[in-house]
Amino acid sequence: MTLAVGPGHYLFLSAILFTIGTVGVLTRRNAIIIFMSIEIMLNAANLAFVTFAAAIGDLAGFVMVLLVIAVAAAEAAVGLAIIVAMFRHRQTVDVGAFNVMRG
Amino acid sequence: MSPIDQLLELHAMSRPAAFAVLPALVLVVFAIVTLLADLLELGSSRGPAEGQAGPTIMAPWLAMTGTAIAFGAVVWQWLRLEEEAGLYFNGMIALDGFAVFLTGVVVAATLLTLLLTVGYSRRHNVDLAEYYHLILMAAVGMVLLVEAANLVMVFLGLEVMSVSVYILTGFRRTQLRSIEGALKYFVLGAFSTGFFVYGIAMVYGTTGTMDLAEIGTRIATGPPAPLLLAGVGLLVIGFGFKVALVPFHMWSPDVYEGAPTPITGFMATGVKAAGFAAFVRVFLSTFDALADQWVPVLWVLAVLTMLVGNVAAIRQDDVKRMLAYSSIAHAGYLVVAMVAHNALGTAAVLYYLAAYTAMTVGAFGVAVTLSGRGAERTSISRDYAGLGYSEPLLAAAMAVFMFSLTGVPPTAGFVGKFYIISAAVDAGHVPLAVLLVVASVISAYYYLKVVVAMYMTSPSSAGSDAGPTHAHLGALASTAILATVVAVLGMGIFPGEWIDMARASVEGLATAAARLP
Amino acid sequence: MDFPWLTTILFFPLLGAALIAGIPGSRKEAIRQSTLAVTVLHFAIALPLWWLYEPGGADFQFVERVPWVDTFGIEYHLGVDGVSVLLALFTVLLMPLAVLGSWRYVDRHVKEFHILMLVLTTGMLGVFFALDLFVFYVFWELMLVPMYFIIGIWGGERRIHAAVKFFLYTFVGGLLMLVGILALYFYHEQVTGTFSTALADLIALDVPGDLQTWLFLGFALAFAIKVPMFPFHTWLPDAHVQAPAAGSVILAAVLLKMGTYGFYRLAMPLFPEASRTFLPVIAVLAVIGILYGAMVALVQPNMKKLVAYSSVSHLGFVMLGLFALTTTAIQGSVIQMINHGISTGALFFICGMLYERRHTYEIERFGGLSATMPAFATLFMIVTLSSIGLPGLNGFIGEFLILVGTFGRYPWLAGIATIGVILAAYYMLRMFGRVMFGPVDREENREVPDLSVREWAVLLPLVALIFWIGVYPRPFLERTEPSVERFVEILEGAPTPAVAEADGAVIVAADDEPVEAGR
Amino acid sequence: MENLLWVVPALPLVGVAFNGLLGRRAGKGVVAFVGPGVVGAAFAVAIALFVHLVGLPAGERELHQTVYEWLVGGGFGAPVAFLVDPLSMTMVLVVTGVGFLIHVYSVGYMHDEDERGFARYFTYLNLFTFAMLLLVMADNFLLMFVGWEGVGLCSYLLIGFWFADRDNAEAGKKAFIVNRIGDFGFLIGIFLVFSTFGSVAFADVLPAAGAALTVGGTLAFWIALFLFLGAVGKSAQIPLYVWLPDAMAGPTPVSALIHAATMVTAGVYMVARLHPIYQMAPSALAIVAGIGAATALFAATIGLVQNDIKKVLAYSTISQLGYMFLGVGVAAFTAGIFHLVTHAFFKALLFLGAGSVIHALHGQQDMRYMGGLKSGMPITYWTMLAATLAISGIPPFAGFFSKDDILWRTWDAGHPLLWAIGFVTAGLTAVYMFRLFFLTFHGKFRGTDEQAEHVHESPPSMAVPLAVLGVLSLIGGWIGIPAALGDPLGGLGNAFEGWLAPVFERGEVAGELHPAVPPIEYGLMAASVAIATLGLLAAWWLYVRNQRLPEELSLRFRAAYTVLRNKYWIDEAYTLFVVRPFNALSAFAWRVVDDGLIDGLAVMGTGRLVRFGSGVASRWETGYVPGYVLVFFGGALAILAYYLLG
Repeated sequence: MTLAVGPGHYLFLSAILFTIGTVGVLTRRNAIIIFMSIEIMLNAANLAFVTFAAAIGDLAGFVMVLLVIAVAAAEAAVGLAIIVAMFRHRQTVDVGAFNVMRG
Repeated sequence: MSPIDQLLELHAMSRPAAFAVLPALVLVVFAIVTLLADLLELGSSRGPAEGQAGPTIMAPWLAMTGTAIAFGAVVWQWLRLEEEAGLYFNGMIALDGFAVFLTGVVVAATLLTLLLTVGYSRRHNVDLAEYYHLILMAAVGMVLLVEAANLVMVFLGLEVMSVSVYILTGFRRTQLRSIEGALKYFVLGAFSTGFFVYGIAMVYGTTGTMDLAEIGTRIATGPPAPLLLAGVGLLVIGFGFKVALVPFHMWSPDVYEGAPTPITGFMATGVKAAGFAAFVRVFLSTFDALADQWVPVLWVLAVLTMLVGNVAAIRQDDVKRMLAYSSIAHAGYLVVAMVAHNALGTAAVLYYLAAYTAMTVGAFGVAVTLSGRGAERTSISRDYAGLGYSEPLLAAAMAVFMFSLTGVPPTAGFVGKFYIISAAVDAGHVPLAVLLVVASVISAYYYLKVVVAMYMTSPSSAGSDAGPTHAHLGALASTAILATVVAVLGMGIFPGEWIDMARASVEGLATAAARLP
Repeated sequence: MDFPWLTTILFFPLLGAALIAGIPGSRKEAIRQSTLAVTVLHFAIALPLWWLYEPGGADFQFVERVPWVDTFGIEYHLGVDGVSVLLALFTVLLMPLAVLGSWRYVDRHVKEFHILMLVLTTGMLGVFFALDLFVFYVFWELMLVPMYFIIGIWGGERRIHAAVKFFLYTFVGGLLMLVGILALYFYHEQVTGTFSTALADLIALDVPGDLQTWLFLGFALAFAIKVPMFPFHTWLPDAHVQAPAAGSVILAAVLLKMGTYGFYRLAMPLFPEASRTFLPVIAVLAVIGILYGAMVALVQPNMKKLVAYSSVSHLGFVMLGLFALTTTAIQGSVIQMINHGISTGALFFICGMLYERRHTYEIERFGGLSATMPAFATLFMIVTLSSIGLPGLNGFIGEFLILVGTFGRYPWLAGIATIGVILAAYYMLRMFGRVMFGPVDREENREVPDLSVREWAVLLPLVALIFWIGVYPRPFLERTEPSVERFVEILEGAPTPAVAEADGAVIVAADDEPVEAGR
Repeated sequence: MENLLWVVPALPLVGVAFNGLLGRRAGKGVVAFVGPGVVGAAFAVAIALFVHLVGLPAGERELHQTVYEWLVGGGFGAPVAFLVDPLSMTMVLVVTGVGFLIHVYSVGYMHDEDERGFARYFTYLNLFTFAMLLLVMADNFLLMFVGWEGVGLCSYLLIGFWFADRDNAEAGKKAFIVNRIGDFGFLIGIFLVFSTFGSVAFADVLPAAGAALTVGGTLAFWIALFLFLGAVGKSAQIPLYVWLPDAMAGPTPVSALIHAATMVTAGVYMVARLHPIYQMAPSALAIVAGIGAATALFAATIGLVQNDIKKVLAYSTISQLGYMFLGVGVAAFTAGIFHLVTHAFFKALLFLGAGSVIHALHGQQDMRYMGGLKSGMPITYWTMLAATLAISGIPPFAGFFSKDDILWRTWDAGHPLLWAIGFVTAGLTAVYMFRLFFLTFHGKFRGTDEQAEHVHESPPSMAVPLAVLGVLSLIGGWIGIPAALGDPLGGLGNAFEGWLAPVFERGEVAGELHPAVPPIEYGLMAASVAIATLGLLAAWWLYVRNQRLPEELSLRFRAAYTVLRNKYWIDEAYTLFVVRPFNALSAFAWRVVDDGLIDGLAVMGTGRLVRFGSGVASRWETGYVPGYVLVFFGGALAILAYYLLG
């Protein structure tokens, strides 16, 4: 029995990745790990794009992946800067420690 | 035509193509120039020691000039719209009334923000060239978002805008609140981006294209696939985050409070307007055929947003936080206009965004001028007490904004609400209209609180030992506030022209019930 | 086009306000004098309407019609009928008195106060002049704002509470009306294919029953709050007690009339069928209001609150008359709107005068003032008697026409409402007696000065009107009669001969068309 | 002549304007001239009208004048228009004539007032005359109602004339409010009349009453009854009489004019004026008669034990008004009006005499501190005697003829029980009136020595009116000598009956004008003279002869005495069962319904609810990022679930 790997599998994997990322964001309090989880979510989307683009035979999906990667890099730069600034204030990267503003 | 040829043609950038993105182009150029000019400044006389970034002199002026030119470009686009309307850059950019109108709104919001921020930046030590650069870049993102005719462009515009605003939020990096705001905005923003991108993927997967018009034609045939619906849902979530719909609004009070006040105003108006532009274009035009699917969801979101936003706002004492909740509520009103799902509602969105921008920028402008050196005086009960007598003109302007936000004639806010309610009633959503009314009445309570503080209390009775608040009203900020007052009253007393413009702007957009009065 | 009387009258106060804005705030006396001059001049400009208005016709007069918001079919559309011309003239007359009445009362932020008064004038007149629903709504809300400030800035201790309550309560009704206006507007478009907010166009519509009911309820709620009808009245005592004298005067004399006027001008003619359906409900509420207002007034320790509740009672009469749907009763209601303005306005002036002297509204803090202030006592007595509807004074004219007109349709309700006449005497005379009669048992009441010239000038015109309307009401009644008849026609679908169902001689003026019985 | 009707009420109105606006500055001398002068002039005009009227044929004695259209709205219309026929002429003469005398008397009585008070007094008194003239001259219900309420107003103002005393002001207020209760009935009556007849003009309504109403019909009954409620209030009958005793707080001439001679008789006039309606409602008439009789007896019993001289007179007035209603109630309208006229003479005189006494004693009103005043004030004494004899029904004084007429008619109409009540009351009247008379003028003076020294006869301005009224109390009744007694004055006959006949001709069956005199009439007449004499003697026995006896009696019949002393506790009962519960209900409406339910629960409760919601909403806004993410995710999940599962 051969394992035929089709678009469905990739999409399934993508969904699993997305879920993993989401759960990561939901459950972790370390800013860096949260950030990494978000990267997983974006990559899940990328996987979906690639899968669809290949299935349809359309270039736009691949282009989109490139753009998402670029944007993710930009976000990473900004995100890490913010995390550094956070750490300077509180000496922690626990996002739960930052709740001066509420109500 | 091969991809290579296409690419070449793109580089050639025929005049019409450049014309289509002219405002964005101008903004980009000036954003870069702003940074470069700073290098010159650093190298010359006033550069402080240790290579620290120092206060800038030229950047605000460059930025303002650029934005003013960009606004001129928008006007030019508007005047030549009939000849030049169409799709550009391989269908990436749409030049239509809708885009030009909202480009005008976001560029105007940017210009007003710049006018307001100059004095503020000096007082709060954020007058760095990067600050102005980022404002311009955010504006570029907004313009692209407004003009986007392809989901790729939507994503790109959204991210250019968002990333710039993340940084702007945290720009007062020595302030914990500023950083905390940036953190919250960033974490939730990035999270929502994940949903948004995944949504685009789903739509792309089921329709095979990311071109908005093409998607529209493809989904018009046959029942929607589950994956497409999931995509629609994910996009609702993504946009819902950007325009702060309940329950995706949690970030906004904290972020608005933490951000530098002019930036808060910018977020509340420019970011929101651009977000709505894409939201409306995608849902009312592209997903028009799926209206039966998304209208109920947006109905619920609208009600939740209006009620939660307004109800939560009534116990706020921080004017920025109050305006944050207020801006959530106004997003709810705008969604009501979308739910109406007719041309009237779409036009109402445009008119309302213009009106809302004027009054909200104005209100934040007043808050900006009140913030002293280092201290943001934003407590309604303390800092606004007796303002009507210590700063009569400024308070009068604030009162106009508050009444306009409440929706009292003869202000722009009233006409806007009138417009939205009429769209809802016309579409048969009378219960929704009634809920909007109820929400408005609740909102009156907290807007009036500001008026009460300004006119009906005194600093001493409010228990403030700081004495009456005085404004830092430079010529620029005064101009901005005056302009918004004139706009709010002008659009309220003579709404005809504006309504006609909004109406003309939505003609290009395909909507189901294109029946306009 | 003829001279734009209404526009001139409507916006003249704003011009005045601009003028006042130019005077430095420290020159209080100059501001007061200028405002007085502006309001007197305004009255002089408006007064010709009294003669220019043709009493014979039922059509709107001095009509002005200019497109405003073209796309929506909204027009700047003004005009008056016999009812609105009287209410507007009365409003304009009241303003100089209000300025005089707050000459000493208002000493903080004098400039702002007078500017707001002038803006308020424009707002009120706009409501009376509007013949377009959008215009009506704009002015309806517009007048809220200055009044809100007047209560909130120059009011008493709990002024903020009162001002906010006033604003919110009225605002909620107004917005629901707006929804109603829009629904009607789109229905009109559905039927005729054109967009219009003109009153006449919308009245001409034949709105189906269900829709009528809902829309009527929307409008009725807005107006019922403003009237205020039981049980939507609780903002009124707060607003009245807290408002400064002039604020209370205008609130009572004009703003409350907006509610009844709204019923007369919009709610009832637009939805005649629904009006008829709800006739008994509103009539019963009106009667409850009459008795309830009177009873609650009876036990008030605070003069202004007492007068406020008396307004609830008096306006119950007006509502009862309107919903009796007979020419006689509605004529009574219309004249009673003015009468209530005069007598309650004067009562609030009087409260203000006492407050200026003694800084309290508590009835118990007075006593025996007749001895120290005889002239004041006389005028106060006349006003009190006007308020309790003594024949020969104005109050009786309205109340009697209302009751006799209602009796033909609802004998029981009219009969019960008549009890209100007894109660009015009870609570008003109780207050008058406690304030003015008895021994002067408090030192501080011994030295209060009698009326000043300024105060005479405030009260005399009102007292003159009290006698005029009481003794010779015809000039008023004949101006409103054709309009009222048209109103009844719209509501009944056919002219109704008042209450004179039975055969018998009907006394009417010699030069009037005799009303034929039993048509 | 017809066009001059307006002059009669206008003259007092001129007085009102003058005294009210200029009186204080003009000074007391001028006011003392103008105040009575205008009423005197009105009386003169009234005489002229009377002469004119007499000169007309009996059937045409009816003058109308419409001054202007007053209240016109829809189908309703009422002009200011006057009607003078024998009935209203009679009233006009009484009002202006007796009124004039009392005005003159007041000049003396009120001379201690300062300019302001003096002018105010005459302003009110002139205003009263004006209103009263409107009431009696009105030719429609509405104008009559104007006068009706107008006199009530003046009553209020004059009772509380000395307002510095809170009791006076309260008494005035009570009078007004109780009157308003009656006026409520009057108004409903007018509404019923208008809805039945489509008009409120007497000329339209009264002739049509026979056609529009059915005898004994419900409508007729209710119209009559509601109108009668007005009369009950104004004329102080059971159950609304309570204001009149308190009204004695006003200056005594006011009591004489308003609360004895004129205003309180307005109810009687009204029933007489509207007799065509009442005749369609026999059961209503029976109620009128019943209430009249009951009031007569009831008030007389209270009058027996009062010590305040004016209170005695007040209850006596209530009692006499009861007689009048008894008269009109048995459809003896002429008799009722006749008694009204004679009563105006002698009761005004009694009050003025009492005023004279009070004046002499510097405000003392308690008869226990009077006595023996006969010598000091002879004019007062003799005129009072005449009035007392008149009210007691001793021939040939005025009261005898009118009272006897009523009693006879009652009997004749077949109401022996009512007659009996009237008969007993006649006896009681003699007792309490002579009690008053003896206690005041006979025996020893029981006041302070200082008072005794100052006892003096009143000045001429007071004495002359007393004298005139004294004469009238004697001869006033001679205009209505019953046929039974023949025609002693030669040619006059029962002139009064003949005079009013055109008005009541449809009321009293034709031919009854000169009926054959049944023997029993003489018997009844004798009986009533006897019982009056008996009463006189009893009073003499008790209060002159055995002065300690009354006290012993009061001890022996302690229960009865206590009940009477406390006036059957009616005032207290009203307070307990009407006023207090109503006030409590009002307080409940305010505190519980208004403040608690409507405002507290519904209005402010909504506010509190929103505020509570605000608390909830902002508690969700924890500031805690994981929490935000969770909410976000929850929303996202809901939307996705909606799309994927729903």
